[in-house]
Amino acid sequence: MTTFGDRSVSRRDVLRYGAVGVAAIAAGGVPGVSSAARKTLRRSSVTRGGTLNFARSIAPTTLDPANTIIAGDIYTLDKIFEPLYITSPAGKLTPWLATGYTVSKDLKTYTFNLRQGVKFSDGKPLTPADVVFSIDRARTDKKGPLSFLDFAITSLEAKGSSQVVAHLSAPWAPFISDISAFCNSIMPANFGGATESAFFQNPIGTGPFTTTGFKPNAASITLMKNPSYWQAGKPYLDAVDFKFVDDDNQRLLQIKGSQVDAIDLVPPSQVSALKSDSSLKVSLWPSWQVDLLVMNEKLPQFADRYVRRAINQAIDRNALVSAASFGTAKPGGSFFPPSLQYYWAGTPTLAYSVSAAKATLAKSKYPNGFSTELLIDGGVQKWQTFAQIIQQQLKAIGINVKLRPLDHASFESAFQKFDYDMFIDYAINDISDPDEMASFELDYHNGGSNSYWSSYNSPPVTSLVHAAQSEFNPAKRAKLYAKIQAAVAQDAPFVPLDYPPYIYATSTKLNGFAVNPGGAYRLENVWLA
Amino acid sequence: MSLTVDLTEPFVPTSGSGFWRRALKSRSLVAGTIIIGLIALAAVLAPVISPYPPDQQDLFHVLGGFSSRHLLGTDELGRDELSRLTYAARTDLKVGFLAIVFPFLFGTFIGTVAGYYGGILDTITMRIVEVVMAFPFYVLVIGLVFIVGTGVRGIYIAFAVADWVVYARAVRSTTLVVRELDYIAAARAGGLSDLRILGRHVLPNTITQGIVYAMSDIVLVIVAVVTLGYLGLGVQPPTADWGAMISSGQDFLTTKWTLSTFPGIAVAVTALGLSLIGDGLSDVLRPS
Amino acid sequence: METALAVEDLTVTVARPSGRFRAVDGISFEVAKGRALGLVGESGSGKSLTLRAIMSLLPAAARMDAGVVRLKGTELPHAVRDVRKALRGRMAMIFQDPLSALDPLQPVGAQIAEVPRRVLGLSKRRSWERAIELLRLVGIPDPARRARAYPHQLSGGMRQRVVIAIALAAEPSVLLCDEPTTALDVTVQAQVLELLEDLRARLELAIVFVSHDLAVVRQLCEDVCVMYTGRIVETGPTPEVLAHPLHPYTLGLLDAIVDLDHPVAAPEPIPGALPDLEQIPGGCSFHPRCFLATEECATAVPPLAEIVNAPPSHRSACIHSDRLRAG
Amino acid sequence: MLRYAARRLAAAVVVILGVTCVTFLLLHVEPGDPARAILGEHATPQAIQALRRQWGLDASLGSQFTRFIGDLARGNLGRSFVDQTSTSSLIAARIGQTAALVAIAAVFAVLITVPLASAAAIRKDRLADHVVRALSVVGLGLPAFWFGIVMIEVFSLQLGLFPVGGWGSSFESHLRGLILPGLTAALAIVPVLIRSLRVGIVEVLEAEFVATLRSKGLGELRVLMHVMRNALIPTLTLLGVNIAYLIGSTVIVERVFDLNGIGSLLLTGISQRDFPVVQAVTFVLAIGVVLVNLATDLLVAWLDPRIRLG
Repeated sequence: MTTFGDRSVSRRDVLRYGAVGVAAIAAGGVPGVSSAARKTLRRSSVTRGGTLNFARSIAPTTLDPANTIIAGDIYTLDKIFEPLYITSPAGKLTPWLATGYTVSKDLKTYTFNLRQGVKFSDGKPLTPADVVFSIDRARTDKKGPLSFLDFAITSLEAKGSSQVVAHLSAPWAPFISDISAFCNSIMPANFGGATESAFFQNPIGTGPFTTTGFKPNAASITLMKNPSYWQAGKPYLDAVDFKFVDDDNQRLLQIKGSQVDAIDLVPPSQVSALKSDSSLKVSLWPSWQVDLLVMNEKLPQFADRYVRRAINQAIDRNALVSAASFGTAKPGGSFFPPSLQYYWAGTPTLAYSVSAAKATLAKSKYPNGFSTELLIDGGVQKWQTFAQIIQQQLKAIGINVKLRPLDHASFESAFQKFDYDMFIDYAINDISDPDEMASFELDYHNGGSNSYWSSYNSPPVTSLVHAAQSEFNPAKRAKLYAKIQAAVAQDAPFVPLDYPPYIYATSTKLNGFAVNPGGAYRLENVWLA
Repeated sequence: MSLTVDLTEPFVPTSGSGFWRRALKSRSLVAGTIIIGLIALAAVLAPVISPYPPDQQDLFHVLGGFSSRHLLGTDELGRDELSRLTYAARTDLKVGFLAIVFPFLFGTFIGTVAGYYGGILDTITMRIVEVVMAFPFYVLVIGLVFIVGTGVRGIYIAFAVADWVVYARAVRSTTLVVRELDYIAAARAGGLSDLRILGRHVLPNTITQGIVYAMSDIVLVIVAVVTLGYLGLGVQPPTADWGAMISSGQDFLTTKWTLSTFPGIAVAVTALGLSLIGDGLSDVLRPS
Repeated sequence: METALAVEDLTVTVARPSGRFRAVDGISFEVAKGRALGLVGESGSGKSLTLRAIMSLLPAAARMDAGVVRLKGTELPHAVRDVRKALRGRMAMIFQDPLSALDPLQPVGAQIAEVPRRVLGLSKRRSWERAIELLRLVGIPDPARRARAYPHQLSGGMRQRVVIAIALAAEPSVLLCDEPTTALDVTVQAQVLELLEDLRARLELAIVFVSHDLAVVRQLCEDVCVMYTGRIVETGPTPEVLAHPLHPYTLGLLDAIVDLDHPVAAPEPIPGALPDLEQIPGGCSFHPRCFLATEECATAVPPLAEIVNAPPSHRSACIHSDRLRAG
Repeated sequence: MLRYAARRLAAAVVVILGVTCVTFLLLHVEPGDPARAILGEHATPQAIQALRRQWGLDASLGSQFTRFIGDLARGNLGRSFVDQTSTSSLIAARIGQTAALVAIAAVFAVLITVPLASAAAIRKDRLADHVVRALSVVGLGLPAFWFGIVMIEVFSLQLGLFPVGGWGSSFESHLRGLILPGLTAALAIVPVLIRSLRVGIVEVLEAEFVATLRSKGLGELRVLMHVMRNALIPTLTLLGVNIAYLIGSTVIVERVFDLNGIGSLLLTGISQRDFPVVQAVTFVLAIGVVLVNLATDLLVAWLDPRIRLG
């Protein structure tokens, strides 16, 4: 039996790319991960108390971790519920409600040691039964969009008063990373006796904050300090007020007008202007994010590989990034972001060339182009700019694009119902292992989203994805993912547009704020000066 | 439109002889005509005088300042601001004028007929007018655009439904006055057909009132189109329109304020020109 | 006879887009205590502006450019504010349309009482009693009840009586009347005229009475001035002027009215129309419409002068008046 | 007065009936239908049919109308497709903000209009008049949201006097938070009000009774009091007539200032294609307009003896 405290070995690649990202950003004069991390360590002069006012773009619709992949939900519920492992701001897997695990020789049985002294917000202690209940719930809920992450688990059992044993059907390389996903967060067994719907209105978790009377799509939500939190002395804040403002501009105004202490999704165009404001801090965090143009293969024109390739060739990603991201992002190539483990810089992507695109389109069933619609989240400035650029560039090869801007909720529900021709959205790998992104975007049957709702279904690619899941040798895994990336670049189910950082603006009063590459930020270390 | 401008007292316009003489003497009419004439000329000649196509992007030169290549700079997609402004004049003037054609014709007709015949026809018409007017203008227009779809077509339909009532109401009250004039009474007594009286004697009087109101109405239509553009319900990109330009330029208010200010000024100047024409016309047509 | 009001060389100009134009052009007249002077002319002849200039109630576009107004020999100041103060309790005015002359939102009693209360400084109760007295004075039956009525609830004649009561409230010695009967029915007209005559006699008022109606002027006024394009073209004792007009314009006015007592001919309108302010002809401004006009008429403005063979008080501004006298 | 009020009330009832019919039809004139709009273009006919049945859209128009009226009578404005709660509760939770905004905007509109219009009327054809008229013409051409953006930039960001948006949590913060939005909404109708009221005051000033007041020997201040009282009536009437436009503008103003009134509920409903919400908000706003019009008419009647006693 081999014991792993932390699989930091395999994190090296991430750190390297992360460092590249940080270096690039630091060159632009923006505080990056390292300085923020240093600040967190300097704890001597922490101010306690106060309410953090945080304006976010998307209101949560549910607090159920197992039934969402929407940022508005995730970044709210992860303050209330916690998993056994988490991803640190540096992108490292960090033991959280578990202190470590052992794994059997056949790599099919994992035994987790639970952290002692962890209590739920109702004061009851965390037990192995709670862990078994929560992960069983997440993995068996077929409607859960991320239940595929727990695909390998065959059963879970409580062992003694502080251990949980997981049995896998086969060796599963991303396992601990999967366990760190928010969907595997821990809640009291049987919802502490409440009904499921009542529980998620008044949730009980081990996280630093709690809330009561949750309503979906509210204009704001208040999280209160969890007095029983297991990290002594934390959280520093008394409360967090999340305000949901879907309009980019209004959010900017609120931070400029000091009405809030932090905002998310700062438009790249505003970064330089905000930097000149001495009462504000703009921070760019390296991400496992790629912005994608997704094409609906249920429609005959996008089922045509030539059309998809032509579109990939027609979109000038260098120009797009130059115009729309103001130096904050890198142009898209592979569907894996460069910071993600196993990204292959040598991926043979389709280069921008209008004449090549025309030639490709000529080979398709639509040699003279066609008219189509591009669905976007209309509240986000960046998508509007992207959409107008794409509209213009596709016009050059005879594809006439009509824009269809919707508000965030309608946008999400439209593409999830396949009610779209093309749409632009971001894809984030929430956890440290790239399998999530590979499965989610490529595994039509088991990836939880019919290949990001594109309906792309390539059996050879899918089998490569499956092979990578059970491959523990990093070098061999890297090769598998390189093959996947090459195949996807040629099949062109998406256009990877760019790799942006997460951009936040915070007041200078705010300390200890850090975002991990999966886009999650924890607030127990945050304090207001 | 449910904004009510100076329409409380109906007036009987005078037309015919001396109109042009008085028109030329009206300073506001002449000034307004020159302003709108110039804007319309720029709009019509947009393809000739614009240095660039309005949607030609130069993604490596976005948010450019004033230069000899781009007199008014470039926008967030590197498009030439001057070209977009002139093309936007084309869009907005066209939409503004076309959107009021139906309300103007239909409202004037209905108002004249209801006022002339009176009775049950008048009562029913006025009740319908009141019902339509009960819906706040923007609520009605936004709702209608939502139902029939965004874009120019939605704007036309929405204005057709919402805007005719103002013309109908104003023209009706004028008709009530005109109807009582001696020469109309004489014409009726003389056995002229209603159709002939309406066509030859009443309409020529009421239609001028409609025209005067139409001038300020075009302003309100353009403002409404601009507002719909702000809400994302108006003219759809990449078509240049002042409203969309104002609202997308709003994102760069602190870094490049000209992007939303120039189209704003364009709207204001157009409004000024049309209002001057409206004021001037009502002075000229209103007997002193 | 004591002169109550004297006006000398009064000139009023009006602003038009193309410049300032003389609407009242250097007119002079006087009225004695207890007497009435009629000011007659077509609308647009400047007669109403004359009254408003005296009261300093000119509209914004008009301005009094020259002239002196004397009340019982004292010259009125020029600043509008000072004039109003100086006029208090000495001169008052009544208007053509009694409905629009009254504040629609106040009971008539309150509108009358406002004068003793605010101008004379009487107590609230005393002012109200005074208002009722005044209503009784102008012949309104049941004045205590009517005092509480709003203007729209009264008949036209009643309203004009109220307007007169307001004018009399401050006990003026001069009363300016701007076509006070024009908007009224014929029978009511007669009653109002009777009232004015009666008040004049009782209160020894000096009255300036503006009208376009010669018949009304004949009934009330001892003297008359005929105005055309801002000038007095003929003046004299009313019976004398009406019987022997010495200006072709006066003659035209007389011809234009139907004489109910002697219906001999159809009324004969003066050819042409009163010229617009901006296009007043040079010389005698009436010459383009005048059947007596000669070339000479177009060269110089004829002065208002005594006429041979006519009483000295009867003066005319026509160089051909002798031909009227003869004819 | 009673007879006038009764007549006016009867007319309002007729208009409300009309408003009800129009609101009902709003859901039914849609090309295609709401079920398709919700489910999207690629939905199966079976799914659409099921949803239509669920919402009762498959019944005849007549029976749907009967049910709609019946529901209305019980205060039931329908259920939100998205939130699955009653639209009346959604509206009830937000109508306060909108009502407060409209009220403050109306007050601002009067506070801005009356002095400017009076100044222009009193100094007619002089510099002040020309300036006010020119401003109102330019103002007519500037969209409300533009005013809002500029005011946020100046008063909130540069001067820091007011919040950039939001409703706040205390009465004082509500009030502070409503000042800029109220001003913005007011400015949307002020140009029109100024133009009309200026004409109204000029008419009052040129009215003979003002000459009477002056010839009575009253001081200018006293005269002005009479004039103002008389000008109040057209001002109120105008405000009543334009209140619909004002209420409509608050929809946009709420968006600019991030207020959560029923205007933003309407916009959310529209972007989420939540028909019952759109329908209910439209209905409530239209009824609001009818009631405000009725109230101003009755107030004017009470102030004006010509109507009160006529």
